[in-house]
Amino acid sequence: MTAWLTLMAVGLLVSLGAALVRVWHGPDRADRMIGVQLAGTSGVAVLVLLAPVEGWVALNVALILALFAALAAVGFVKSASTDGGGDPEEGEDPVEPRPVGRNADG
Amino acid sequence: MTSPTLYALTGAALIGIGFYGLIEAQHLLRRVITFNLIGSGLFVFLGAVGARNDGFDPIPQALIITGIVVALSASALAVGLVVAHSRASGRATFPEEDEDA
Amino acid sequence: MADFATYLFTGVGLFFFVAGSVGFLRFPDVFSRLHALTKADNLGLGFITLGTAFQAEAWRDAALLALIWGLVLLAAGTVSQLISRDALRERDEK
Amino acid sequence: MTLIFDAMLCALTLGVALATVLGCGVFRTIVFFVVYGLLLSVAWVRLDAVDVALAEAAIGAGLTGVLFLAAFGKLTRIGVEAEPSPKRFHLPAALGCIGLSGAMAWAWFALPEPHRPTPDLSDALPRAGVENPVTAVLLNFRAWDTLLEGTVLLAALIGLWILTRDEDWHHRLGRLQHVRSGGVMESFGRLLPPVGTLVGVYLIYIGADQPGGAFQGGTVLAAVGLIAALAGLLRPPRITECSWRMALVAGPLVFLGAGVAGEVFGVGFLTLPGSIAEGAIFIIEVALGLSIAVTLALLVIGPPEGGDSE
Repeated sequence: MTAWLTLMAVGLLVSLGAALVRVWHGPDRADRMIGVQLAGTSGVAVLVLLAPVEGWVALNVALILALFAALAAVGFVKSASTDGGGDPEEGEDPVEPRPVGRNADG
Repeated sequence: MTSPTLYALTGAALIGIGFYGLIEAQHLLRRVITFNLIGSGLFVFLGAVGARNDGFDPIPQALIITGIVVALSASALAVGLVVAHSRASGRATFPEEDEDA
Repeated sequence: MADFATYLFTGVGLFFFVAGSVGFLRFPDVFSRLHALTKADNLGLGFITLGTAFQAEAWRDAALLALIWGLVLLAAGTVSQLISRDALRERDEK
Repeated sequence: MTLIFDAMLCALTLGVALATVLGCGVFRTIVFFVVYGLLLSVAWVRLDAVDVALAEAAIGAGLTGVLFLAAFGKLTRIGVEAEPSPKRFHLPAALGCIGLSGAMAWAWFALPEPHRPTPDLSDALPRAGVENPVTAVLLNFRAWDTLLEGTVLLAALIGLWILTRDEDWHHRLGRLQHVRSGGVMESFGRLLPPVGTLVGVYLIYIGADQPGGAFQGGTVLAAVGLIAALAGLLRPPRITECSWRMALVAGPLVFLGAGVAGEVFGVGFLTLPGSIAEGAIFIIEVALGLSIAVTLALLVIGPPEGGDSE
């Protein structure tokens, strides 16, 4: 059983490694943030698989990763909004033209 | 080759990678991040030392926990300085590097 | 019996993770990639938590596994909505 | 099999670290650094350091990401130009860094064999008052380090606040956060904090016996507070608010009080006698956890920035 669970965890890491190729290439910022989300979910899955092997206390770490899986992405959409404190869902937000530097790097 | 050895070598390699990044970096945010890479490489090395011979050594772990938290606070201060510098000068690099380019 | 369930469900879970990664690599635009990833990965994580729950020694651990999956679902739902909105706006501005 | 897993994890970590350093564009660097933090928290579990993994999970996967992404957003709004030029590959620098890594690797094989657990520590542990050896080291045997560390956090926060522009001094910390009412972000900000607060308090509570404690729980609570602040549900305080200042210094103050009490009762500064160690450590942990949580959250939120003055 230990060997099987570890094998599954190795498979997850391989799958994550392949997905990170997309994070490297992008092209959009959104693609890269989706990659962070994928890494978070994979990390949770690896820790869940390791829990019977390493001791169930590893689940506490998985729980924390799951809690904050969305934090980076929320921070991203916040900082990408016009004034740095907005929400992409706010339709009636006055959209001002952004500084030129924004799309030049990423 | 045991697992702690593997992680110790990874830590050693991370320190080298981080140093290279720090030397090459021009953008100040990138400098802060690569500096963090060096720090976490050291933490991994220290953690591997604590895990040698299937041991469990709480002293390195306690040092690493405080280290991680201090690294975050130092990064926050550094990021604040980077933002203040950029606001004052309009650029996120140091002037001498602009002359180089 | 419990071991067999673990083999089966974790295997299926890994399959969904791999499928999600392939979709993330191969799909043509950001919205279909988002779709591939959030759907496939959360299903995959669901199967993996289910498979691992058969090894749990205490009910507490099984409940914790369920909570973890629920939290990841919540995060994935939120993130996919927010990122796709942001990507939409970015595309409109181009 | 576990060795294959470790090798795979190490290879992936190194690959992500290389991508962080070599990729063009600061945004890509930030994203890879967040992924790196995630991988590292798995590595800590494999190194039998669950206490470290708990702290790394909340910091590496949560707080640093928000910190750097917010800074990136600020820089682009200031109008800083993109990162200059694709970089050339510096061979001498690369060789020097490879030499550094080689020296570290040599140091690993040259280290003397350890005696573990060290005889002093295994003698002292029963007198520590707590079961979790990491907590025993942090709050009892090496209390000096931990006390000074709490002070360092405070110093960093004061340093950050010094960067405030004069006209912003009386504003709330950070930027004004606003969300669509009833939208996804607001619902997320309502659903998560109750669960997260429970987890953080639980980690502080079990810190005496199991992996957890003031640092781990404090970082979790900081990230929870950050979520509530980003969702606009918890408005960050002003620098001048007294109750928040008290929360910042509570941990170091209680710690210092316990240390002075030890001196007064003649057992020595920051020495906890075995009979009261358990209760004292618990009180210190609660106060320190609170202070760490507030300090880290305010550090990530940053100095006050008023409205949209840029």
